[in-house]
Amino acid sequence: MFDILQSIIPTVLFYSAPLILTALGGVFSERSGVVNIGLEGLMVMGAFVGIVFNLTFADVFGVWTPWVSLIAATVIGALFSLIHAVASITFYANQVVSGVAINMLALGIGVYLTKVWYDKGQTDMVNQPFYTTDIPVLSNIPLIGTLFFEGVYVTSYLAIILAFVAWYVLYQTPFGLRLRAVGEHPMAADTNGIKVERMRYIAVLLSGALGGLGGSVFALTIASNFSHSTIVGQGFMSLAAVIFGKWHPLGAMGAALFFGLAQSLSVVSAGVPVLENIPQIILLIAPYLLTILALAGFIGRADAPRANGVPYIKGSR
Amino acid sequence: MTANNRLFGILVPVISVIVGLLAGAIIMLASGHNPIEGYAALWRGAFGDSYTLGETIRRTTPLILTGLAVAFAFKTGLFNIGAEGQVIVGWLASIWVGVAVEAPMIIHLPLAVLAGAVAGGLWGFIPGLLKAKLGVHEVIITIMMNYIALHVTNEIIRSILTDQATTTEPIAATASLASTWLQSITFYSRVHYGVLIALAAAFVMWFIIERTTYGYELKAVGFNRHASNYAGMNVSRNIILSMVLGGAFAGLAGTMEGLGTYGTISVMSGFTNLGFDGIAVALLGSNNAFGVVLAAILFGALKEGAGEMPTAAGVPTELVDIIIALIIFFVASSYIIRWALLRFKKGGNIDV
Amino acid sequence: MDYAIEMLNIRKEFPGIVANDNITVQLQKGEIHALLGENGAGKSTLMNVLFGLYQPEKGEIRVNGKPVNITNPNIANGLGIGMVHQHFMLVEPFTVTQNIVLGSEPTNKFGKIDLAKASKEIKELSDRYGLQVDPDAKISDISVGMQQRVEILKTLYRGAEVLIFDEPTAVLTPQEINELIDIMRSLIKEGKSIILITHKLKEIMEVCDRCTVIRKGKGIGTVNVADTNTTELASLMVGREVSFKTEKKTAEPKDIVLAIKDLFVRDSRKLDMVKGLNLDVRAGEIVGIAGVDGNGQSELIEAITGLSKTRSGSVTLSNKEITRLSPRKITESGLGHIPQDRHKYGLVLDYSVGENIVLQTYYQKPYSNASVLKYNEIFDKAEKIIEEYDVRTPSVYTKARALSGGNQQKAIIGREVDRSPKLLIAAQPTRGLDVGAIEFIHRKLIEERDKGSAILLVSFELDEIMNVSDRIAVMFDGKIVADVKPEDTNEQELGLLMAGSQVDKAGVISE
Amino acid sequence: DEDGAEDNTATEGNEEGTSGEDATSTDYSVAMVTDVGGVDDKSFNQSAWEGIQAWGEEHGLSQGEGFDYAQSTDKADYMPNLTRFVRDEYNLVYGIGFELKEDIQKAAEQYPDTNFAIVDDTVEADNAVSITFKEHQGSFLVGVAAAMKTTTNKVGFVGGVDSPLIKKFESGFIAGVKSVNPDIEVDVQYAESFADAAKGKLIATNMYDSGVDVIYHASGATGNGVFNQAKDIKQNDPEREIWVIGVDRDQHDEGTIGDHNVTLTSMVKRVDVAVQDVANRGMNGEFPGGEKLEYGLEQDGIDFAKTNEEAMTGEIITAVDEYKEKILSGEIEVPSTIEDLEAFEESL
Ligand SMILES: Nc1ncnc2c1ncn2[C@@H]1O[C@H](COP(=O)(O)OP(=O)(O)OP(=O)(O)O)[C@@H](O)[C@H]1O
Ligand SMILES: Nc1ncnc2c1ncn2[C@@H]1O[C@H](COP(=O)(O)OP(=O)(O)OP(=O)(O)O)[C@@H](O)[C@H]1O
Ligand SMILES: [Mg+2]
Ligand SMILES: [Mg+2]
Repeated sequence: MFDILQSIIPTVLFYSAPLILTALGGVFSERSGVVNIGLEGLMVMGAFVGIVFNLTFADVFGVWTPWVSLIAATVIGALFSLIHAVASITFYANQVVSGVAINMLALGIGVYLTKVWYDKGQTDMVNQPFYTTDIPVLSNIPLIGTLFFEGVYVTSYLAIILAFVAWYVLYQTPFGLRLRAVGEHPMAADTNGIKVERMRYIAVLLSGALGGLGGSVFALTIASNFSHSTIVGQGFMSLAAVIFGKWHPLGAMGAALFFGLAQSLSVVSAGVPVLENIPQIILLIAPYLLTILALAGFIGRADAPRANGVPYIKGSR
Repeated sequence: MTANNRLFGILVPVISVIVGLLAGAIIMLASGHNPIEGYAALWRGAFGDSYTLGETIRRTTPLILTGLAVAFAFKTGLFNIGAEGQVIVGWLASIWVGVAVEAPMIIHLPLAVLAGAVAGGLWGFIPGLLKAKLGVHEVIITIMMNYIALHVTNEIIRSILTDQATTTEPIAATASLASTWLQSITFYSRVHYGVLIALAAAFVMWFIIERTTYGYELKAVGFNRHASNYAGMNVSRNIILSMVLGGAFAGLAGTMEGLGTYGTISVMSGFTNLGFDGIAVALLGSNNAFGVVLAAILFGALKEGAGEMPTAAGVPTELVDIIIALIIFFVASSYIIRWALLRFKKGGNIDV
Repeated sequence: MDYAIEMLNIRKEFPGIVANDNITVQLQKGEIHALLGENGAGKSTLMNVLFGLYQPEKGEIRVNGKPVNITNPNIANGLGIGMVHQHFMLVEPFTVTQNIVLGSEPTNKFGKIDLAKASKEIKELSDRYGLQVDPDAKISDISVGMQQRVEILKTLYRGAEVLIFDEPTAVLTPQEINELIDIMRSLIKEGKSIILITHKLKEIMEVCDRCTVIRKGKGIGTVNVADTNTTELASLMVGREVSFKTEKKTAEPKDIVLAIKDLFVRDSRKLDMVKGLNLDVRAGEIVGIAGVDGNGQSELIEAITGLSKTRSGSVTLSNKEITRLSPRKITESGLGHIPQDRHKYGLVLDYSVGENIVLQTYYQKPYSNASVLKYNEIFDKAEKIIEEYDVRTPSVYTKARALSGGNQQKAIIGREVDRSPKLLIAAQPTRGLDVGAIEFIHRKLIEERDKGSAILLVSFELDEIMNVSDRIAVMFDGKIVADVKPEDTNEQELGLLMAGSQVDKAGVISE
Repeated sequence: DEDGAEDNTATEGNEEGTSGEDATSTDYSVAMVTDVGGVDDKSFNQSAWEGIQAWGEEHGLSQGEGFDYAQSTDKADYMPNLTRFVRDEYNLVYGIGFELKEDIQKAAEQYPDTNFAIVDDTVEADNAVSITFKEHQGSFLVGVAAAMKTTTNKVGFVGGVDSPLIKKFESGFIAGVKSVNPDIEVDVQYAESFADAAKGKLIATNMYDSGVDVIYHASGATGNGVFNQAKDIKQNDPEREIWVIGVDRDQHDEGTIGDHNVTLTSMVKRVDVAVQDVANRGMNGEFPGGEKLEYGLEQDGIDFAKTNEEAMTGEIITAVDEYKEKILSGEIEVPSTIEDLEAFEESL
């Protein structure tokens, strides 16, 4: 049992980290009332920037390259999400549609520029990706240390810590209260003197930053290069995590970890007696099936922020 | 007000397309390509001769259907992001019937087409049911259903339709939509009779939505669930119906690929993207049947023409994806276009 | 004269409409000043201008004599102006405290909201004005009256000196209205000034010092309430004579149309809200259900109309059991229903007026044939109804959303009455409407009665109940606790009955 | 009209191409259509294009005049791309990858005057040649290398999508491993995708954790995850002996990690060799229409990489070469399906 856990937990952690980060972005955006189906595109942008930056500046930044790449991807991700913000907040665009366009645009730009810059459809592998490490001090704790803090990516814990930070910001600070108010009843927020549009811009930019971060973490811990097939569905899984987690940062984190667990089980199953005889196809679709069952059965109706997806037009009712 | 709205309804997409193409030209310039060459290649690739024209029609055909699939659900206030999965199962089912059944064409072909529609409908039924009965968010369920469709279809191709092969046998000629006549007049393009099915489907959608009591109910439920219930409509049934019919349209799109274009189905390592493109088509077409047809033609032509761009002008095909995305942004942000138009004709009083 | 607020020659335009045309309102310190006008006259718009939600095209605003430029609600708050909106501005999943501090939250040194501190302050404030608000309750769990008091607290918390109330009583029960009036008086005592928008002339006479009348966007003038009466106010507002007492012949009740026996109904929280209710309504009579909101009226209506399931008991319509039928079957059995919430239930706002007219009948002949809609028939019908019921709309093709509240209501009534239902349920049919519209609707209900319909009127307005009903059933705690004739009772007695007091055979009320 | 004119010339051109016995080297033109991997996939598309470029340069041609390629971004692009070359009067058109099988088949039937070739699958037409490779042979050889290298007696195989083609790799690999030492365990897992690096990494993590020290991947971009994991382990513990075996071409570059390289060797498929060979035969009027050419060790169509000199010790290379001789001499018949593999294992 311990062995199984020991092989599952690190994989869950690295698999889930990009999903957690991106889902947190989704939580911010949707809590403020802006539907963000463009998480996939934000991840694509993040992966693209993370890889290109890493390839270009590896000589300059040395071992710090992956970290600097993450920052670059975070910033560019935020800037890129500005398009979604302008369309859906200032121009009252249908937010779902704008999100779909974000997805197409990110992939288009990423691959287009890859071809223009590198003259081929995919980049080389980076020389400065993230590597796993043992977390100092914590990895010395008996049992738990071995299970959770040995041979893990720091970025996984960055994701988990950010989930708690996001929870604190959303549920304990004035900023969070205002952000949620804007997503529930923008007009009420407005009459209380809160700048609805500004809050929403900030939230969408945060989702861009976190989506970019998630995409670059994926690229620099898992994929190692960028091509049209680097990000294929992780953004949608993150969106699922947002909803599955009931628009709550810790819920979203839990959902993302759950997806990681389901994926990991489908691989590890070969060595686990109970799982061994289950047909491969069942294990393959398990993450998706379980999500559906969970939504239909255990957690039932998830209440979205009430003003989610509704542009706020001053003076209309 | 109505006249003004109608004018906007036409102007907004047209302006969006123009601005999108302009943006594409700027991108080409910025990345060191000649936009005139690029667009000339695009045009040739889409409408250059009878062959490309045939291929453009072929490519447009499933886009019409996935566009309808998304638009139909939109009308009932539902977002069918699952057209992708419905396409896949529709494709699979039509091929299955095409391969496994032996019958004269008059039975076989309709049966195979129907199988595709039914499979897609079934794939829409599940999220519809969950939405109607348990209030589960259809977006997330349809996303999950897409993946399930992909994996299950691959498994069926490998283990049931073939003996661990990656592609099925071609369907019997009696189930094929291919047309030697259409091919012969288009220099062997793959245009097939499916385009007639797609156009008929557009007409059916228009008729259901605009002219029948079913459409009246579907739209009412989309606009206001409570009032529909108050008025005695069965809200659950309408939600399910909408997803099922939307799914059936998407299933037909898969059928077009199966019975029309390829005649087989292969193990897929990723999505067809027909379903996702359908979202764009539905939007540009303002969710109405006629608009969807026009939008599908535009996107079909852009995507078909893109193939000519790398060889003829050195422009990566992804430029077209960027252009399409930008067009969608502009349409979605039509407020800015309306605002600009109103500014433009300022002075004239604005009647609301 | 010392004015707290002066709004001078205000003009506010919306595309195609001048909502406020050169209106002047001057609020004296320490007064309650009424704003009176028909639906759509421009009252809310004017107040939204004062509160900084809209910018006026012309005119000047002075606070304590100083000209100011109020470009957003923050500035209004800073100037000591608070507004209690017609549609509450509360975030439902939040607590009372969270709603009140929203936008001006006290924090501790970690940037965390200091809810404990805020909660204490709010409690104190609430006690001082006798508002009785629980700071830790969730908005979604408290009554409408309580929500309104939260709105008041919100303004007080921000140090408002001038409070604007936009139709505060439209959503309140008689008891709550009395409480609100007390609250307003205590606010005045504390030195605040109040602008009150209301359609209820009686309230103006009761609490207001002066009244400014607006008609079709134009200021008609300001009168001292002491020097006027309701009739004069009404004619100032509408521009013609209005009668308050609805003329009607005595009822001639015939067969029983609606019979309810031992009805039990649960609400969404699975609590019994209707508890063994019995009621008969006969053809040709109007039975008014009086009661404080939350005593099971909504559940009763939902059960009769089939919108929610009954737990036990039976409902028959013209001797036909309809207890477990679908809403459609019940409608087909001869029920008409003017719903309480016209936006949620009564209309599909994005459908045209014409399409809304056939909301329950679209599938029947002549509006459709073999499932194919016949739009000519539909719009012909709609033309007739908007004509007959005086629905003011540019055309039958206009979206219902674009109509004012009163006209939306008239369209619904036209639709329901036109089907000549055996039973017509009218729930709060005049809520939020001006006197002209109310008069019209009452006349229509009586006309229907005279044609032989059974009418069940549910209203929180005792005036309306007293005026229109032939028989009054008082509902308390899920049961009918009294059945009286309007001429045998008075508002005071009804009020007590509604509060749960018993009436013995001799008509003496005991606690 | 214009279309008609173009059609006519196209037909004429083709007639010239096929019937022209006096065709000089400059007359003959060759083009290829990639699968969705693209021309720079660092795999068979790239290799094929390199072959065509080499062939073109050899005969004094330049891209666009004598040889060219067309990129496919979508399955739906194959047919238009093929047709474009037919109408541009190319004499020989390659379809690269088994995904183009149906389209090449159809094109060959529709345009009998053009020659076609499919790489990695077979078609049935007199004007089309099928080019396949004996990947099982190469897989066998890298299996030998893996068996020689493993110290834990556990090796792994990561497949992309479960299909007969990838089964060929698997069978050959296992046969090679077992030939050296039947006691070595082979852990086999399929990612069900050629593009899921995360899945590849999950599988690799799991395998390396369970004691596997050499993984052979035949899984396209999914393999990125395998390399990624191996390099991560190496980074943390440079002493640990952990290896990946690449596929299709020499994946040495993917294995670089600091001063180390985790790529033991690669199973190299010389698509370039095959493509040049067929082009030359076509140019000389000896187009092997209708034939099914299978390139193996005999034709230099299959090879293994020796780039990692440190890891591929002389001992290993000698052993691999010995087995190569045995295969060439027919002494060993490498199994290409799971059934054959079972028989093979029994005979050991
Ligand atoms: N946001 C808006 N956009 C356009 N027109 C508006 C808007 N708000 C109000 N109007 C117009 O201004 C006029 C005045 O509306 P307002 O809401 O101020 O009326 P009111 O006096 O408050 O009515 P009621 O008594 O029904 O509340 C209306 O006739 C309406 O047509
Ligand atoms: N965004 C808008 N555009 C145009 N007209 C508007 C808008 N918002 C409100 N209105 C108009 O404002 C007017 C005021 O409506 P009114 O105040 O009568 O409704 P109401 O009585 O407040 O509604 P309720 O029944 O909720 O009390 C209506 O004519 C409505 O059409
Ligand atoms: Mg108002
Ligand atoms: Mg009103």
